[in-house]
Amino acid sequence: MSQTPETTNARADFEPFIQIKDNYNFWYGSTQVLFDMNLDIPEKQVTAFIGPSGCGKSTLLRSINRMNDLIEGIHHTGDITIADQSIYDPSLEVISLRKRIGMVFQKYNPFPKSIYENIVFSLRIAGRNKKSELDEVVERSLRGAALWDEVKDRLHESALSMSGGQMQRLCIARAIANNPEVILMDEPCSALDPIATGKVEELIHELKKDYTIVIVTHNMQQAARVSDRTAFFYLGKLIEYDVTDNIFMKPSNEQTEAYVSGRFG
Amino acid sequence: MPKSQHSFTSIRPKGEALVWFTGMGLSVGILLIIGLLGIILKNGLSMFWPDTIYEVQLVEGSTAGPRNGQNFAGAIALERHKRLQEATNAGLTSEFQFFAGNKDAYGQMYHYVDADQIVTDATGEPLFTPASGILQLERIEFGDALGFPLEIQLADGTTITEPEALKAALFKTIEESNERLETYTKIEKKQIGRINSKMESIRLEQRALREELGEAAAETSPQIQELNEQQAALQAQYTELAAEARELRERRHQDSLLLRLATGEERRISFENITQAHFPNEMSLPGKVGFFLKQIWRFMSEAPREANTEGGIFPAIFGTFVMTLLMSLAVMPFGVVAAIYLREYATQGVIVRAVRISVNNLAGVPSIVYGVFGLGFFVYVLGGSIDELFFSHKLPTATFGTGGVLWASLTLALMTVPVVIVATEEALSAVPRGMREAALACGASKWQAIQRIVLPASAPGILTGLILAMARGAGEVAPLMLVGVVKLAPSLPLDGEFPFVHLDRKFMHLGFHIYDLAFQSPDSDAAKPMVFATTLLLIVLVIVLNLSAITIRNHLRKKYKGDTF
Amino acid sequence: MNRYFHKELEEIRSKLILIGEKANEAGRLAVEGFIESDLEKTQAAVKMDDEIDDLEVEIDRASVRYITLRSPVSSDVRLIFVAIKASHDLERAGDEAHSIAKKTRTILTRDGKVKNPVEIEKMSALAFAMMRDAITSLLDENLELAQGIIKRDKEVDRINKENYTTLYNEMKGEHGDSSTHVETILISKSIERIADHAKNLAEEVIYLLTGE
Amino acid sequence: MSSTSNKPSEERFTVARTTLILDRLMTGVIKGGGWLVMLAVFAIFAFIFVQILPLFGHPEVKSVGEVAVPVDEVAVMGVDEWGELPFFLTQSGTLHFADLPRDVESRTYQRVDGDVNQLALGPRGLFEVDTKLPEKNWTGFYYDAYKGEIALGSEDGRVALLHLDYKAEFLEDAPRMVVPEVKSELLPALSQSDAPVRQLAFFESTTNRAIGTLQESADGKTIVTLQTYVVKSSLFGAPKMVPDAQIDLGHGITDEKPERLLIGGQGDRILLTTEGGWLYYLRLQKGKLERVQKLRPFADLDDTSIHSINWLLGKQSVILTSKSGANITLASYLDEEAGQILYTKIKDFPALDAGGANDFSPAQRNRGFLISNEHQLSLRYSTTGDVRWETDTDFPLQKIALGPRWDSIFAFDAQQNLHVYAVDDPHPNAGAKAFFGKIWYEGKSEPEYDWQSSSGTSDFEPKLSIVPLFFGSIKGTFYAMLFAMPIAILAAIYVSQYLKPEAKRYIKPAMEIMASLPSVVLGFLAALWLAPLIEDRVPSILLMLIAIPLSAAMLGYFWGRMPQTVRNRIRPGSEWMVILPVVLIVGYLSWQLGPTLESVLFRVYDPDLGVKAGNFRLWWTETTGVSFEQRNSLVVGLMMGFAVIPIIFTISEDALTNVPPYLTSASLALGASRWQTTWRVILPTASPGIFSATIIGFGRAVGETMILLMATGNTPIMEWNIFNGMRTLAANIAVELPEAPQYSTLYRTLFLGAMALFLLTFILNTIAEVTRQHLREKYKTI
Repeated sequence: MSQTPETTNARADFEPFIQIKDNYNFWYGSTQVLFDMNLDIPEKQVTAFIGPSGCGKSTLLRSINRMNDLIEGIHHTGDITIADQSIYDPSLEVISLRKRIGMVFQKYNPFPKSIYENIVFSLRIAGRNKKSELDEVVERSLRGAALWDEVKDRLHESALSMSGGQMQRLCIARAIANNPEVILMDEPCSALDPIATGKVEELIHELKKDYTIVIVTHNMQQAARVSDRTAFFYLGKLIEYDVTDNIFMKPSNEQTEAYVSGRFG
Repeated sequence: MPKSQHSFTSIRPKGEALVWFTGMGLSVGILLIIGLLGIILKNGLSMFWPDTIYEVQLVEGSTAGPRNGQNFAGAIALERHKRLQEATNAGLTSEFQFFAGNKDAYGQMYHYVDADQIVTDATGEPLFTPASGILQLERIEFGDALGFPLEIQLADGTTITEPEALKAALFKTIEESNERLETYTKIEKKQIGRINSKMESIRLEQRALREELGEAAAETSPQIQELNEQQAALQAQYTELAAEARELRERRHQDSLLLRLATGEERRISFENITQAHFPNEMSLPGKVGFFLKQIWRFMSEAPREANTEGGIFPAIFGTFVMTLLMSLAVMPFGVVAAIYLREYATQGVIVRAVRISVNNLAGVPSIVYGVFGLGFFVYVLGGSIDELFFSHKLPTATFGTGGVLWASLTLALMTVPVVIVATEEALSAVPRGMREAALACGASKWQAIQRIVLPASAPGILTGLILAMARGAGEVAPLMLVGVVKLAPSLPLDGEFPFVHLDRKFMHLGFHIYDLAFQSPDSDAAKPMVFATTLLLIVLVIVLNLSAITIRNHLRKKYKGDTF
Repeated sequence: MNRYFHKELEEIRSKLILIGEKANEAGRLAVEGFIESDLEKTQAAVKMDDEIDDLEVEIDRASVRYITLRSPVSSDVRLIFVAIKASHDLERAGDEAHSIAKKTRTILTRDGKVKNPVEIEKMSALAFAMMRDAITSLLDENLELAQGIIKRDKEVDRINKENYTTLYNEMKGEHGDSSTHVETILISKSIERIADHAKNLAEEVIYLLTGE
Repeated sequence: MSSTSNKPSEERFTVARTTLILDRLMTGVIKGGGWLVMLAVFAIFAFIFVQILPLFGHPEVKSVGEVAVPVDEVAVMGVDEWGELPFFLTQSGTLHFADLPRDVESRTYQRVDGDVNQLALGPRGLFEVDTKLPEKNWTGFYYDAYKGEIALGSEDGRVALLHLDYKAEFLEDAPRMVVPEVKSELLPALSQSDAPVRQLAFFESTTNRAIGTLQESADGKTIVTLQTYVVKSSLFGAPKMVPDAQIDLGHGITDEKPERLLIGGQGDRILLTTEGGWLYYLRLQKGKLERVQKLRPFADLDDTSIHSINWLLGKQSVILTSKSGANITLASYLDEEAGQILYTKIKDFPALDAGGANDFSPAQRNRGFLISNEHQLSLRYSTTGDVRWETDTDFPLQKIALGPRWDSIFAFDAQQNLHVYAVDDPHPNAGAKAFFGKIWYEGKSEPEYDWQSSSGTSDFEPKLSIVPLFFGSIKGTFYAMLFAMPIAILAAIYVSQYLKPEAKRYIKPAMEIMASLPSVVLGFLAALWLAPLIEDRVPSILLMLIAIPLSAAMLGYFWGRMPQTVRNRIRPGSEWMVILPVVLIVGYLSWQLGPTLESVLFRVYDPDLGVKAGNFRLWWTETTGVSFEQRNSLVVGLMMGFAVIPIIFTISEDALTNVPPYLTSASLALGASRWQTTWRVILPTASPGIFSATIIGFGRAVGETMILLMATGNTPIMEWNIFNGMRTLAANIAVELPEAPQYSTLYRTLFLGAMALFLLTFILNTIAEVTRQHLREKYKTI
């Protein structure tokens, strides 16, 4: 039974798409929140980050599209690569990075605009305003987010008039509008009721055909249900990373075992 | 006590009296507002209502009326209690203030008469009979005239005395006279004004040339001669126009109306002096309402006369408008930019917190302090420098080195910038963090996120702040007194003359107009209705601005309330 | 709403049906071997039992995974439990078939032919019908059918008793080698057990469908 | 899903250059703009601060250079306004001028080439102007620099007058030239004695003239004479001064030997000092001499003798030095006990180091003066008692003259060198003492705080204490708060705790709108409507202030006694609808009953009526001894109270409403009544909020301008009397700043006032804001 992440990771039998490597460390000011991370994420699969609050899973997720840059006084060591390109490459525009990586947030946050405008936002800011293109993207994204049939007749109504689950799926549709390579999901269902949660999970399952998905969740059952691979974090350290079945049915680490079986703390 | 153990109802809640006592605070507050607004509303509107003119008969030997006479006609302006002069009868009596007009004849328009000086009717009440057929004339000089029309004498020699024809001729002549006035004003103000400004620029050119070439050389230079020719041509044009205007003037002057005053004497009034006439006691209610509305319109659209005690307040409205507009133009971008900086760009820490508190507090710094700064910095330092750099040919007459609408606007902008910053910051912070993150995650740049998501979402809040700033700016007087407001501005800050916007001009302002009318007016009784009317207008303006701000804010609260951001 | 992982449940269900079919088939082969004194059929029955055992392990594993990862509730969780129990019953039924086949093989190798098949054929027809119906009720979620199966078990029990009495009396009266009789009694008992498993299965189907 | 998602085209991930450039540009603009606005806003503070700094600065006096002026026996030295043509009057009566051209722009003198310290004389050099006076040996001199008058007394007892006027002549292609104009008059020999005139005093107005002479007769006796002249208009020609009377000033002063004399007032006030150090104040009234006062200014010194005595500008104060160098100001004031003008010491300057003054030159535009003895040259300011500048010269001083513009000092040494100093002291009358200290001004009977910045005459002494203005601000605010605080806080409690939410939706915005009423409107109403309205109705107002709260409390008390069934008729939260008409009725009744109350309680003898009658105004003046004005603090209190009520109300209400609701629920659930809940739970929790509301209201009232400008008399008095007015800092600025010349002392002093207001309100608001933030934190945690 191995304690070090390297060994657990060594089981990787795939071509990594996102790599967190070189002992990635991360600090908020003087507080270190991530310790010596090394993690390979496969393409077009769902990878779940689980762990108790404050374990660093969200921080790691937000590191992938450098959303943490918004916070003052952060710094890191190590590297993260996407398709072998470092996200910290100085020649890389962070905006461009974020265009490659869609993100869905804990609280659904549609813009106070119409459904249509929400989806085409990423195109409009890139200066793509051709009506036919936008229409196509809206339909594709809404279909992709399994929302098309529900809202196709009210595309120009305010997004805020939708139900919570619809809003979150709209956010997903917005995230895939630009056809990103990766979708990051930060507890996407924590503000939703079970039915909406089910729909979103279903959607995740659909989306993984086209996108590499990384999801942070508090809900272990959710991780078990939706993910192909699961990483368990504790106190800023990666404790175990394996295919989801192994993590939940025969974890090799006692802490993982304790956590997934609810005997934690 | 034993009883109360059995019954719930007999337990009296403690402190109910004190609850009622606190209710008194609210009641007094409400009464104060209603009372104050009511007084302004009543007094402000009554100026426009055609009052009934009464014939007043004074008791034998009384000298309280105009010209010490015993009868006169006037409207009751005020009835109030007065400390009784006789010691035997402790208490108060009534005193009437009459508006008798005819300042040219009586010396003053308002007269105070004690109730016991007036002839009473059978019940002991003072006897007032409406003066039938009395005419009220609004005049350019000497205020209103009250009297019975006797005859109209026109310039062509015709005289009209028959009452009905007289009435018709009266209104017709006034109309014609006003048309003539309009024509020659146009000639004098516009055409002659244009010639004058051309001549002035020629004169300046001449001066510049003389300085450049030297006095002697200049006289023979072709440029000067050409200028001289132009000058002569303009002079000729001027003479022609002036003659035309004079003729119209003359005609207006010659038409006249003979009026018999209630005190008995007769007076001839030239039509050039009459702006409007009405028969107050003959008017029907719809007629009175119509007159009332017309008077309100005239009040708002005309320029003041007679040391601001007559006429309208259009220049003050316009000045307030232009000043507030300029102020908004200045305050809006800067306030919003500063707020965006504080909220979106600055590193949130102790310093920004301190800056925020300071900005908040600046909103509470007395307005006069901003006025002091405006005078010291804008007018003297900035304006003085501008004058030296660009207008040195006009010195020592200051152009920007004295108060003007630009400096006033900037001063008020500075004063209200904290209001806008605070409101904008509040509006920005009300936009959920998730919105910004979502925009950024969509690949928007920081500015795109602000421009496309944050600013539109906070626009109503920013607008609220701006409206509040405008309301404060429109109602503020103290700093303006230092930086360019005047009681009577010769010309508007915006007009048809190049360069159309005259930022250096002094301007009139509703608030200062009130101050000026109330305190600097030579005839305070005559000014009082004007002050109240102006006050009413200012208050309506400020309240409308505030109400719209409150409405927008409530709307905003409703929008953000209940949703789950 | 059907979730994507419901097809995992479907897989379990189909495996359950498969194991049922196989258990029935194994039983049928074993009994036919007995009645027809066909050694090959008994061999086939024994082989089929191995497949059944593998299938049971598969079902168990899938069920545990489903419980662990999909956190099923309500009818889903009942299905899983039914699957586990039913696969167990069917595996046991398979085991019984295995046992019948072995005993038949012993009889055949010793006697060369089954001499007294008593009422085995009738009894097995009843038991296998029960088994098939139980599987059908699981397949079709047919409550009535399942409830009917429970009553039919009595008939099998009765025939088993008759068989026992017949063979016992024969054994008492007929001196000589009574091993065949004993083995025949055990075969009858196995068929009766198969019917019991069918009954169990029916009960589980009832539980699955009603939750009681 | 489109097939492109397999192989993402990089194009859709690239960022347009324009987007990046715009982002960088806007970041720059916003950061720059943000800082600019912050700076601009705080520059107000800095700018005002810079404006007031010079007030507290020290004068800068620099030696400009020297020039030899070989004139013997200089008796009087003076200088023109431009500092270009100092004159030297010798004892023989010749008048010399030294031409010292000064550049108009830079105000610097021409220098001798290669010598920084030697000034060059101009083309006119050192020249003499004929005074047209007979050649005499002059022994006594009097010089009034302000008027350019010189009186000379001769060895043979004659008196002559010289009038010296400077004119600037503008010539073509040449710098402006200062040209002296000299008129002279030898007065007829009127003195009884032809003894040499030792001392001389002179006064002249358009109507009269007075010449005081102090002669030393051969027998050693001192004769002091006052010769008066009056104007006689003759039929032909200009009016002429003719001798009127001759008065022996020494009459009655037998034991003392007169030494110096000065004439002031209208030529009727004579100050005479004696060798023993006594100062006699004599007054000429209708030709009669009256000895008003005899005092010994240096009584506390060993040597009490007076070494020098000279008028200060305005001739109300005299500057004295003793033999030892002690230096004081004596000023006249109206002694209320004595009922007449007396002299007293108002200032004590630091003593001169080496004995009494040998020359003196008063400033011609303020209360400063230049004083010297042998080696000490000192520039002093009488109002503040301040030594502006002082130096020990390394040359023996003979004569000194202060530039009329307070910009130069001329010192003539015994070696006949004229030393010139440039003075840069724009605000001699400023300083902490002038603004904040009690100062004994001329004409006042005691040191006091006073504000009186200007008057019609140029020799007026400005009084620039901002203490009375500060007092005024505080006084107005105090009365406003007295009225506003109870109403606002009570209303806030009621609205936040009891009022029904439906009503609150309308009442709160109404109160907020009240806050936005322009103060000019309130000021105008206060002055033209409220002030005349309540002028005669003070008892009504007093009655209201008592009756309305009382009736509301009683209403509540009796309502609480009612049975529950009755009480149920009014839903909680609607009480105010019952109180409203009650307040209205009680208010009206109080208004009507006021006069009756007045005639019962405030009976006083009314001089207009000649009998005793109810008259509160007279009663107040008579009872308290302080005045009653129409525009008084009561009016201000009511109207400004009205202006601050909404502020206090809004903030208090917010603080009270934001108390977490479960505290209320908990209290009510424990069986507390709603008042108990308010009193024991809500108020203690929210009290910091109410405190900060009060502070903010206070800050607003302190800075309020228009109401106070309009509704008070704007007199800077320091009395708490509610029935008179005040002048506040803010109103003072509004009144005086438009008239104050740029960078004058007054201008800067008004900026000082603005600074005081700024700091006061800023500090108050900061306290309030910090308190509120703490409260917010508290609400978050509990």
